[in-house]
Amino acid sequence: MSASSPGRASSRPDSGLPRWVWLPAMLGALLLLLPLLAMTARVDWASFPALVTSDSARTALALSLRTSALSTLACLVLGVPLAVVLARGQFRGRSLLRSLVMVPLVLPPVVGGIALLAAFGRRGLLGETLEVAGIQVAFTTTAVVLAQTFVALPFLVISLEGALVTAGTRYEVAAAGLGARPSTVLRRVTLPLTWPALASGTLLAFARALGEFGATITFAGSLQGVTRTLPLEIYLQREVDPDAAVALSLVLVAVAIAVIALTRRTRSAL
Amino acid sequence: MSASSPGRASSRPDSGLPRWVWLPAMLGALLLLLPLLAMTARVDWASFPALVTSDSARTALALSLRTSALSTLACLVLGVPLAVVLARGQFRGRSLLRSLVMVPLVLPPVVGGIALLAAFGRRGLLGETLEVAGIQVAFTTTAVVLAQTFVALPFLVISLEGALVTAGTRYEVAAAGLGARPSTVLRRVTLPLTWPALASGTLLAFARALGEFGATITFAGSLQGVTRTLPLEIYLQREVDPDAAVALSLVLVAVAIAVIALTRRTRSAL
Amino acid sequence: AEGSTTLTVHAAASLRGPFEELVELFEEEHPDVTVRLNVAGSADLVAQVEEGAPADVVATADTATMERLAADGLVTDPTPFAANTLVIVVPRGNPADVAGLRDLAGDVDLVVCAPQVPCGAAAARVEEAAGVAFTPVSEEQSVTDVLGKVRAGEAEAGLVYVTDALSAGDHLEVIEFEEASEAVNVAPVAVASGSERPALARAFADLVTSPTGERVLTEAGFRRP
Amino acid sequence: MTSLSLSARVTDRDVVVELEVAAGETLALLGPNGAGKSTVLALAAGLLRPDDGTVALDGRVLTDVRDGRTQTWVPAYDRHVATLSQEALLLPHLSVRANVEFGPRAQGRSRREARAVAQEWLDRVGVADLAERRPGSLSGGQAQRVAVARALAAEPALLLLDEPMAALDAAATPAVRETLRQVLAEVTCVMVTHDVLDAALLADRVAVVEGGRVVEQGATPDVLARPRSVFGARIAGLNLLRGTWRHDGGSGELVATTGERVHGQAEDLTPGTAAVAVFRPTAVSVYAHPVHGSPRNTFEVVVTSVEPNGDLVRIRAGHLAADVTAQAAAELGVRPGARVWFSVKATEVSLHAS
Amino acid sequence: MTSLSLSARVTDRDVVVELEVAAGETLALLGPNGAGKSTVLALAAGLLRPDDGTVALDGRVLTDVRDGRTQTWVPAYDRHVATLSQEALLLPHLSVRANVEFGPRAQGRSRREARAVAQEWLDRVGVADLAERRPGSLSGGQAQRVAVARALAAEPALLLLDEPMAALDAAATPAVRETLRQVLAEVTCVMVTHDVLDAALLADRVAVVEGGRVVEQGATPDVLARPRSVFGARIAGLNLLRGTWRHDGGSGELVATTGERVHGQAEDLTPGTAAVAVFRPTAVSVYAHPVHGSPRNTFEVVVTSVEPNGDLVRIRAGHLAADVTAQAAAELGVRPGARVWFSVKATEVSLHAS
Ligand SMILES: Nc1ncnc2c1ncn2[C@@H]1O[C@H](COP(=O)(O)OP(=O)(O)OP(=O)(O)O)[C@@H](O)[C@H]1O
Ligand SMILES: Nc1ncnc2c1ncn2[C@@H]1O[C@H](COP(=O)(O)OP(=O)(O)OP(=O)(O)O)[C@@H](O)[C@H]1O
Ligand code: MOO
Ligand SMILES: [Mg+2]
Ligand SMILES: [Mg+2]
Repeated sequence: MSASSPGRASSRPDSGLPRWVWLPAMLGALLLLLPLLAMTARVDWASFPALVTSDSARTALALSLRTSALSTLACLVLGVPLAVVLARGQFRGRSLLRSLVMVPLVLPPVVGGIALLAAFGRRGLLGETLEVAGIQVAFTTTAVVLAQTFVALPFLVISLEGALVTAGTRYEVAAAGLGARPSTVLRRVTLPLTWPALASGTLLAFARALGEFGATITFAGSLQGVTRTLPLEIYLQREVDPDAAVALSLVLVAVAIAVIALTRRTRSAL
Repeated sequence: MSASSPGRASSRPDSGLPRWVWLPAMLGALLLLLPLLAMTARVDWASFPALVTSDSARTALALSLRTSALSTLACLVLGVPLAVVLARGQFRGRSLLRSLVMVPLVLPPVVGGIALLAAFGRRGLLGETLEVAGIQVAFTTTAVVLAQTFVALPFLVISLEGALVTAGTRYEVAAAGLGARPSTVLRRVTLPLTWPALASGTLLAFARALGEFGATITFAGSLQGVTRTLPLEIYLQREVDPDAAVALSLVLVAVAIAVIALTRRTRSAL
Repeated sequence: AEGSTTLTVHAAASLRGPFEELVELFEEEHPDVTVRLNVAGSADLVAQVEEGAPADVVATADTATMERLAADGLVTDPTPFAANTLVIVVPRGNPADVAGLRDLAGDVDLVVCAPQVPCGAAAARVEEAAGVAFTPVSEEQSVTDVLGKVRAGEAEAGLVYVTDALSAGDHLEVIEFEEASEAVNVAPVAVASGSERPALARAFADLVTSPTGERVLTEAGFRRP
Repeated sequence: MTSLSLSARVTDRDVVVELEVAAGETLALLGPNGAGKSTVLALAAGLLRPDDGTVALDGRVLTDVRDGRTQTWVPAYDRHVATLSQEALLLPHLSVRANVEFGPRAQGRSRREARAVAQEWLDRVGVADLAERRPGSLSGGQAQRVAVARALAAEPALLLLDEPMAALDAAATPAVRETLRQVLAEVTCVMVTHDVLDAALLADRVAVVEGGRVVEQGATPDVLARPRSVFGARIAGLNLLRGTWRHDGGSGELVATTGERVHGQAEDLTPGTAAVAVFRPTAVSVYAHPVHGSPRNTFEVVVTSVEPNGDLVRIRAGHLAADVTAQAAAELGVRPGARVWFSVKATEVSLHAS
Repeated sequence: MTSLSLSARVTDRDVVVELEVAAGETLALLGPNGAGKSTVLALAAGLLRPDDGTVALDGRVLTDVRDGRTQTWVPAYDRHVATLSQEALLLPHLSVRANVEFGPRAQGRSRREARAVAQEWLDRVGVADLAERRPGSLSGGQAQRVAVARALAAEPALLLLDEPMAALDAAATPAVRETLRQVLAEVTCVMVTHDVLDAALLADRVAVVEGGRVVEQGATPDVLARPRSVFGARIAGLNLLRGTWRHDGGSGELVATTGERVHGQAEDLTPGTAAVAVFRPTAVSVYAHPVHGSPRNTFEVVVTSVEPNGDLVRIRAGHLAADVTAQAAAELGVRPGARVWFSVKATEVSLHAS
């Protein structure tokens, strides 16, 4: 650890890159960037400010930010323990659980919405129980948060769990040998050591929640101010005013880039 | 490395888990699993075989598997170099590029589709160039592969790049000191060392391609046998036969789980 | 202003424009009422109401979808209030020189809705009435997707509702055709059975079917049912 | 009064060991590379599950595996066993001081107490000036010294040392060794070392491990002076004399229980206390007649045996041994029963309390 | 014929060094923990960019930074510089054999050739029986030996060794040291070591680094015999005698250029070749009269100086030195000009080719 890593970024030891990798790498980057660029080129900049500050757009953005913040919090509260248990716990069925937990990551979000309805809808598995308890989930802001948490949680779990496995248990074992109880180890060793992954996982989860569309429209509906988040607003605007849709998409891209850049900043600060 | 890691899984050194983490962890797992379970419970098992073996379903599944395989290949060819360049290259704007490359990950897929249209559509940025070259992208299976590659590529890049950064350059530098040229280092050191992440990144990309819906429908359209993949078929079925939609969703979930389980197997084999 | 009573109205996505206007009018008439408008594809709407979404008024884009709700007893008295017909849309400049329905059967990149969704069902009826056979390059999920492809110039022609064509403004050229009358889609409105404010819900439904409603809808391109 | 008792088999490393360490005792493990020394430490620390065997510390069973089935397994965090290996493993996100404070803090001591304990150890190990640095900016040897301070500040019930001094500079080694010596007097410890001097100075008992088996063990003087194992013989064969430290006038001397008076390089010894003198047989000169010169220590002895030892000849005289070249042995004409004088310079003799 | 020339400043580590190593020469870096030894190696290997300075190997500029601006920077892979550090860094996915074959293979040699070279080094380092194992299943010392074999099999233009023998067991050290010695005769090498004996046996020249500065450097015998730096004095002060190896009859001897005849522990030396004898001043006994006994080496000398050295007294006689206790010095009454006999046992003298 210590003496082998030179202090300054400019002097990061490296073994060089083969020249040829640049070609496919730049092709790959182009494939990802060109569409964003082309979309930007399409924006009618004259009407842009008006489009993105319309009442419905502002309401949608505010709702999106609020719900994304809440679901990110939920992801942290549930996801950190889940990642820790998956990476460190020793129990039967751990690798099955690990696979299952990743499913929402690869599920088309609309299918996720169907599944959420099946679980939490009025006619769903827990529907009656919830109804008796006087809790209505579907088609409320709660449903938006639930849908976002459902799709975003695996992002946090996969980031953190991967980092936990890679980091290994050497430092934790050393701390345990010094008499640290498991909670102390978690708080003072595990989480600080995986802080970069935790930060980037959290912000990926936030960004994913911000962009969530399919599960939300299926499970939460599209009520202005209640469940109509920015991606839903974009989808609806597409019908009447595609220019507005593009403009709003750009706002979403900007927020996403800001969030990811922030992640990188945080990660490299450590 | 050597003496510190005991050989058998059962003897993995560990520092123990605090008891309380199990509660939120299980809540998190429940949140992710309950919807899948509830959806399964809704399936009408009597008609299930008929539903999932209908002509349109079989065609859609075949198309999905074929296109996902192709786009996974594209992800490998473009994504491995891109991840290597992002993790090891030293150039101005690297961290900006890294942020931009992650954008499709958090973009609502429909917006991704809009962006793809702006770039590769007939009237898009490259449209005329492609048309002159006699390449027709729109409404072809190529468009499906392009859309899937666009959304899946960041999954591979993020997995591999993270592992490359975590793995560090110590072994590569050691190899370079032994006289290995950069290509040799990449082939004989870098990729073998990050093999688990490469495998899981590849299979995540495959799964993401398999589940892709929004960008495909926006960019590639929906024609049976040509562009209507399984997720599109599911969405369409929902209009007329929600039961069929649920049944098909379950097929998709099953394939996703199989793929992820395979990932885990491969990863732990190393 | 946030009223003390909330009314939830579900409307098909294609009805969003006029319904937003109607909601405003309704709230002016009933200052203590706030109307929440839920807009989604008709199939989504039906699924949501079936799943217990709070609902007072439901308006779908075609009768078939509304019938699914009526059959389950979730709505009462669906009343038709507007009709929508298909038109041909082509990108600006009409690159394939489409003049009428017959041209769509030729070597034209045509997109239509899939037969499973209302506008696709209508397209199929037109096809039959005109005795032509379309060879679409894509059967889209919704009108929006058809419009998107044509607007982007990706497709050379599409079949959409006249109302959608109007809202797309001058990004498209619209071509009307005779056989459209063979496939009129009628949009019904109904009060939800589960409504806790049936009178108020009725009042909203009445506004939709009233002359005021008709004026607003006509401005958006709808016709009388 | 056994503190650590360990008996285990690890099939795939071909290790089968049985060891006991009394409370407060220090056991040194010697042996060639790959002998199984680190494996023994891993077994005690709870980092490795044997295929068969038990580990008990202060009467508490920590590991109990019978025929592959685990009966008892106390996780590492609950063993109160601190390991100090060749890797320093300092927590990279904490300062040097916070690293040393970690143990006391984790064990519930107050911030103030922890700080005091940490400061004491930082001073004793000679890294107090690095206290505010991050581990990432330390040199290899600096990091290792901090790791020593951190392990000792945690006051473990059992301390495991895996070549703790390999990374220390030659000038620092004596100081750190002396620090360890003071500490090890109180704590139960198993120490892997490649330096026979460390074993001689720090350990009460020595076990020689070869090919996964304990081939020899016993009190340090016995094993080092008369190794019976191949490896032991190659590296050890030290002269050790136990006795009492006396200080009359100038420089003090050890009066051995066997009668010899030994001068040497003494650490802070208190007159009247028990002490041990250590010197290598190769440092012993042999004379046929008494001589007077700089060597402080001359012992008149009767040769008990003359045997080859590598390419040298080992001359034994009771509990003392001298290694000389074959040529010298021939010239001197030593044979069992001969009266000779063993002479060793005070500079070649290490003295320490026992 | 300079091979490596290095001159660099690293501000945040407070290191300012200037070093030259001739082709084929071995330079040993000695110094306390944190002195900057590893930093020098990192600068040469291209793992650290100085704030100012140049590194050139065989006339080729590898690093050139002026006032923080990089003029030339040859990446590590293009330097032909192999580093062997305390961490073995064996490629975990390759077998031991494939690890050793890696260098030759990467340099384009055929599979057959690579295998032969690897086998040779595996044998020489004594790990041939581990050839098919994975690095993860090696002990610390086994891994380090394989790393030695791997580095040497790659035949680098410059070899950097950072305490390569710290993890080796005491019995294996002489063999590995001897292997290194043979190899280092041909290759340009900078070696960090904490063991002054390694420096004496392996290095042509020694540089003492303290506080980020080279405080002393020169030919090994000069620096080790008469260290002028504080650190050098604490660890060195060896007696070194250069001469020619003769072998007449029994056991051979070194005939020093200064006239002495020295017997000692000889490695395979060829009669007639140049050799060096090394022994510590503490091993030298001083007599006022000639004596006869086991010590093979007795030199009649005239005392040139008597000076305190720690708590000992160093008696110098020309190029030889003896450390004795103050008491012994007093009893002998040595003072400059006195005629005395220095005596040192052959078992205390290391002999090696030079
Ligand atoms: N993780 C492992 N898996 C399998 N075998 C191992 C592992 N680690 C070590 N071994 C083997 O077990 C035996 C004992 O190794 P151990 O690490 O205990 O040796 P050691 O005595 O500590 O050696 P050293 O002095 O080189 O550190 C050796 O043969 C070694 O190759
Ligand atoms: N990565 C780093 N960043 C900043 N300072 C460092 C770094 N590594 C070492 N240092 C500091 O630079 C100085 C020289 O360290 P270096 O590692 O060169 O010492 P060394 O002579 O190799 O010591 P040792 O014998 O302990 O290995 C020390 O003061 C050390 O604390
Ligand atoms: O939005 Mo609709 O109900 O598919 O035309
Ligand atoms: Mg070991
Ligand atoms: Mg160092």
